[in-house]
Amino acid sequence: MSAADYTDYQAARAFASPHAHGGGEVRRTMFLVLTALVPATLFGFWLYGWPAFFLWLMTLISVLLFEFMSLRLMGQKNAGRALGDGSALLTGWLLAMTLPPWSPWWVGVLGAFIAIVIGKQVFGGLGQNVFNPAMVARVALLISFPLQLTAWVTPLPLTPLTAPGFIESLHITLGQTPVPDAITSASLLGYAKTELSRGIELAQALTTSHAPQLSWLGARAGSLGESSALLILAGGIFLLITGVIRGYAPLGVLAGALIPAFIAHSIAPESYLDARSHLLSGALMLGAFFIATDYVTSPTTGAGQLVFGLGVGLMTWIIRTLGGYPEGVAFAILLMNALTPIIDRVIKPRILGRTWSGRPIVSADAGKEA
Amino acid sequence: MLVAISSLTILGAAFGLILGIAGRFLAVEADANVAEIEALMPGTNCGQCGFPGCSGAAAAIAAGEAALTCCAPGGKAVAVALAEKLGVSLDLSGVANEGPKVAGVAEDLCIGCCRCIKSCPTDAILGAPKQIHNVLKEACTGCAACVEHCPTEALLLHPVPVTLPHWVMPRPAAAF
Amino acid sequence: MGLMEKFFGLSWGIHPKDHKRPAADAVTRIMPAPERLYVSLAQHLGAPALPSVLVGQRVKKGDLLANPQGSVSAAIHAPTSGVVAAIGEIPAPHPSGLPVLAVTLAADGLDEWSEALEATPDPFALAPDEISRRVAAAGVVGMGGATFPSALKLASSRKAGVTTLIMNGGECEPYLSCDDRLMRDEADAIIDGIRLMLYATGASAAIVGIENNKPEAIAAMQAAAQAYSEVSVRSIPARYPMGSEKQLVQTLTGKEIPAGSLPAEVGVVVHNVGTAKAVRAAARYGQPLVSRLLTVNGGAVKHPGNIVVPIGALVEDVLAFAGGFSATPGRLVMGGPMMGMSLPHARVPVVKGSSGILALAGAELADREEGACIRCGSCVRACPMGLLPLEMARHIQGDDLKGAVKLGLKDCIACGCCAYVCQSHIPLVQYFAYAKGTLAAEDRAKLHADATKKLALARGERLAQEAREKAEVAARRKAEREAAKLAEAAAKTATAATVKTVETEGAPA
Amino acid sequence: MSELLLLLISTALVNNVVLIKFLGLCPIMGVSRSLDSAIGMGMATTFVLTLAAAASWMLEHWLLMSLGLGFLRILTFILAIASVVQFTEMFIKKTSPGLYQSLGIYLPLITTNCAVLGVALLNVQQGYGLFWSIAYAFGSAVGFTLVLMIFAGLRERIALVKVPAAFSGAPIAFITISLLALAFMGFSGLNIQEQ
Repeated sequence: MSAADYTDYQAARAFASPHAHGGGEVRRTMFLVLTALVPATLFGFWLYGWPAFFLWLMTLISVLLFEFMSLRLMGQKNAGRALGDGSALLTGWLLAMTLPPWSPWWVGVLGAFIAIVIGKQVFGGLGQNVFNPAMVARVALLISFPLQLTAWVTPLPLTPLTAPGFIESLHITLGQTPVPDAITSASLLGYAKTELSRGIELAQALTTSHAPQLSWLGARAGSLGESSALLILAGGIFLLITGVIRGYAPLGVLAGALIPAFIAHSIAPESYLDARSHLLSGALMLGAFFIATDYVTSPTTGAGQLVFGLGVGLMTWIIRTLGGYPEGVAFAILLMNALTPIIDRVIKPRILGRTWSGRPIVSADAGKEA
Repeated sequence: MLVAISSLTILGAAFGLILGIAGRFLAVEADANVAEIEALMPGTNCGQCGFPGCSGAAAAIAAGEAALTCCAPGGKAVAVALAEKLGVSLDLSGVANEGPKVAGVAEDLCIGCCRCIKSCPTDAILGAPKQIHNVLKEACTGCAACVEHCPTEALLLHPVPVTLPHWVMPRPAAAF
Repeated sequence: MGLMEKFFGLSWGIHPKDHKRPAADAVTRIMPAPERLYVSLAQHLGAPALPSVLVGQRVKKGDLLANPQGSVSAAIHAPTSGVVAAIGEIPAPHPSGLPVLAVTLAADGLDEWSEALEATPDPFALAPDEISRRVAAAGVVGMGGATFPSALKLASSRKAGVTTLIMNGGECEPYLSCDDRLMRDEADAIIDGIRLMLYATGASAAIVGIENNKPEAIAAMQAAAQAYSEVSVRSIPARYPMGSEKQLVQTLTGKEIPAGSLPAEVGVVVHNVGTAKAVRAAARYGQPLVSRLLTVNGGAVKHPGNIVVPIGALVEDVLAFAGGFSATPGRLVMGGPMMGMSLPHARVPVVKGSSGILALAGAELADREEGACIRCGSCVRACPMGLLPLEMARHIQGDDLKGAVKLGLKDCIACGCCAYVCQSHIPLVQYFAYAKGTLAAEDRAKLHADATKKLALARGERLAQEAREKAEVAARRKAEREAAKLAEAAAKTATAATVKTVETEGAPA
Repeated sequence: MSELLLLLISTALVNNVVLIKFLGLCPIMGVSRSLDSAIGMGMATTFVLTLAAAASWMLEHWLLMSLGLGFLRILTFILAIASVVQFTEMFIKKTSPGLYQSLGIYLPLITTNCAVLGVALLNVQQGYGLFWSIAYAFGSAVGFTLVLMIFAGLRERIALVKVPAAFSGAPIAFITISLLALAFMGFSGLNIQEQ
């Protein structure tokens, strides 16, 4: 090109600064979160067999379908492209990870509908919802179908012969074969709650042979993504390192749940579970790193996120320990989601040159001139 | 029956008495916010709202007889200010917000009749009989009072031209 | 970045890819005056200058073209010798491309300096106010881009009793390297200028803050400043927007400038290093500001580098001198990529505040359609002012400008960090610029309404007065008429009486 | 003391008057546009609820029961509530004209806030003493205020969001509060007394 070609340049309109961009993309962020979920999910498939995979697939497909339909209904022309941002996929994935792995197919489909349509799209779609869609779906399902949503199975890895085969698994997912009683099992939290309500002390209840066991790796009854605390933690650390999430909310959740658990257990070990059981049970780890860090429904400032996390942790412990439900992460997240606008209103960064209350600061040198 | 009636009567009387006493102590004089409303109006008394001047319109608005959007020269800004003052929500869809305007004289049409000069509420038109008139842009409110009085349609409203220091970055066209 | 900082995101600002080299390392070139120069009359903060030449008049380089007008304004001088070809409107170097008044100069190619320059062998012998006067006469303005008349800043600093002079060598904008180049090439001249500014303001010490991505400039400046204990050169972390006044003062002195106040409030004043050089030229040699060093850079530029350009040269001439394009540019920008202005086309002139001309290739722009905010909070972390850009934008999108002001819109310095990090490509700065502009227009409309209200009131009074006078006149007339009538009647009776008398008198006669 | 605290928590959260008992939805929908007026409304309702509960307890025990006029209960309670509301309205008009203006019609409508009458009637049903009646009413009012504030915060955010036209306004508000009720169900069965 010659120097004279500058005349080709024609700006169509006034462009606002800045004329450079850092390169961050929503799509990339969502992709990183999905990547962080992969190890725990794969391990879950191995642990619970084909039915878990079918449920996961079912949920993801229906989530994409509902998202696409909603976008089209709202008149979005390139709904397909909007689908590509991966946010719906993430919602569906997170939902699938909190469902009992052998749930029938309609649990996944109904959950996807609640999450995408009621939890997200009626508010205007991506970024506009006030509650975490996956948790809305999870709670709505739990309240509507308590039986199906607490039917945990003991891990039956794909490899052993006792595990259901491909076809048999299809039957389970399609709801034609009920989950045999022999392989259902209570989660530790549910077990502890039941035993306590029967008047049996924890120390005694947990030492019996049929008490659920705990392990970092996650060979225990539970949902797809909740089982392996270690892999979830690894995913969380991956997100911290890639800068997708910050440490405030996870720190808050863990501290908010474990500190009261530790104190209560120290005072009355016969009626309160220890901190380790709380950490490795249920969705605490998943909630701390993947759900409490949801951008849309949590506060924007670091301090706000810490408060949010502490609230989630504390509520989780309260509901687990004192409430009617054995698991409280989903409820705790929704409750703190509801408080997020107020947290955001109260906790704001200090504006440079102003006091916390917004008045200009008084400089130390101001008196000197007078 | 009698007990019921009498006890209810006594009860009602007692509560009424308490409220009456409280009403005496907590009395509030009705605030005259007509003046406050008038302060928000353009104050040029152009009469386009159909009321006798801005004070008349303010009184009508305070009494709830006029729409908050009745002021043409004030446009959207005055309507919003009024809504804020009165604490009511406002439907702005009916207000045309074409931006500020000023009157201009088409010099080939002006016959120098001086009628517009008399109609201008802010003395923004200069001229003498049989001379072409001119509008002082700084003093013109764009109220259009002069337009009606011009026999030759020489007076027209034009949008205020955008100048470099007054240029405003356009609002981003939200794509989603 | 430490691990804690990464996990918890504790620092303000951003670390953009700086793109400063190889332009910063290229040898400075000097551009001769092109055939025609378009010297804008509004190239400083404040009122435009008033032309003092006539069309057809012959001027020499450095001759006065326009006088300052009003309290905040600056003089404008001829950038080369030649003839005034026109005084009229030309497209302004501004995103809108709206016209601005300018003096068009047809260069004669001789580039002769004016003989009327007042040189001084020892400016330190002059009174401090005399230095300010010479700086004002030379039309020096802030070279960092804000273009505030420097003489006013020198004089007001002296009045406010400023103790520390902060010299801004941060140049935190990516792509730009003109300050870097200037400090490497003319460190001694800059230090001399700084000492003159210290003298003019009465400040006791000067701190030159240079970002640590310019080691050559730091070394050159430190060597030049060695002999003067009152001037210290400090390396500061490279981080955008380190070159912003409030952030620079806080980094160098630890003092926080109160919102809505000048740095003088905390006893400092901030000048650009380029201004120091211009001050020196004005005070020592009486040379007015007629050319400046600027960076020509960007992915579409064939030979990026720094060029000394006469004020008023067209951007297209500068780009041609620099060697033209290697690709069709996606956008032309005057200034840096973070805060610079997009240009409508290349036929706009260089002004005193032009620190760079960027021809950015499409790939560098990363323009995307605006998406929905996902509240990721990146903008909150990046904002150097501690604002909540996402909330402000949400209010502006919902037409609640007052809500945005409550959140601190007026404190926004438009640095662009928020839009730079935004994953959803929301043009946050554009929202804020739109809101600020609209609010300013509303304020102007309010002033206008108040003024016209007074006029209407005066008219009402006048009409009342006229009516009163008319009534008085009418009353007086009536009274007069009645008096006349009475008098007439009286006269009639009198005459009648007289007649009678006469008659009676005459009767006997 | 701890019993009192438990009663307060249980009435405010576990048996929340709005989200679990579905009482007082009218002001929840009407005065939740801004957090500031929601706080004002919450305080006014707290005042009315507590005072009305005390007044209705006295009427119930000292008048209706002694005279055997149980069938007049609703009538007398409404009378007492209306009087308290009237008094509150005068008081707010005097002390805070801005709040008075922002609450608008919803202030006198506290009279018909079914939470107020509902709590007074529930007190009778549960046979609480005067002190516990007041505590129960206060706890309910705190729960009401809490939900009103949370909901106002959510609505302030939703107001700035591009909700599809079919759902904007009341529909999205109802969806939001239903999801809030869903979240509050987590407190159900919160078994504080036993532990």
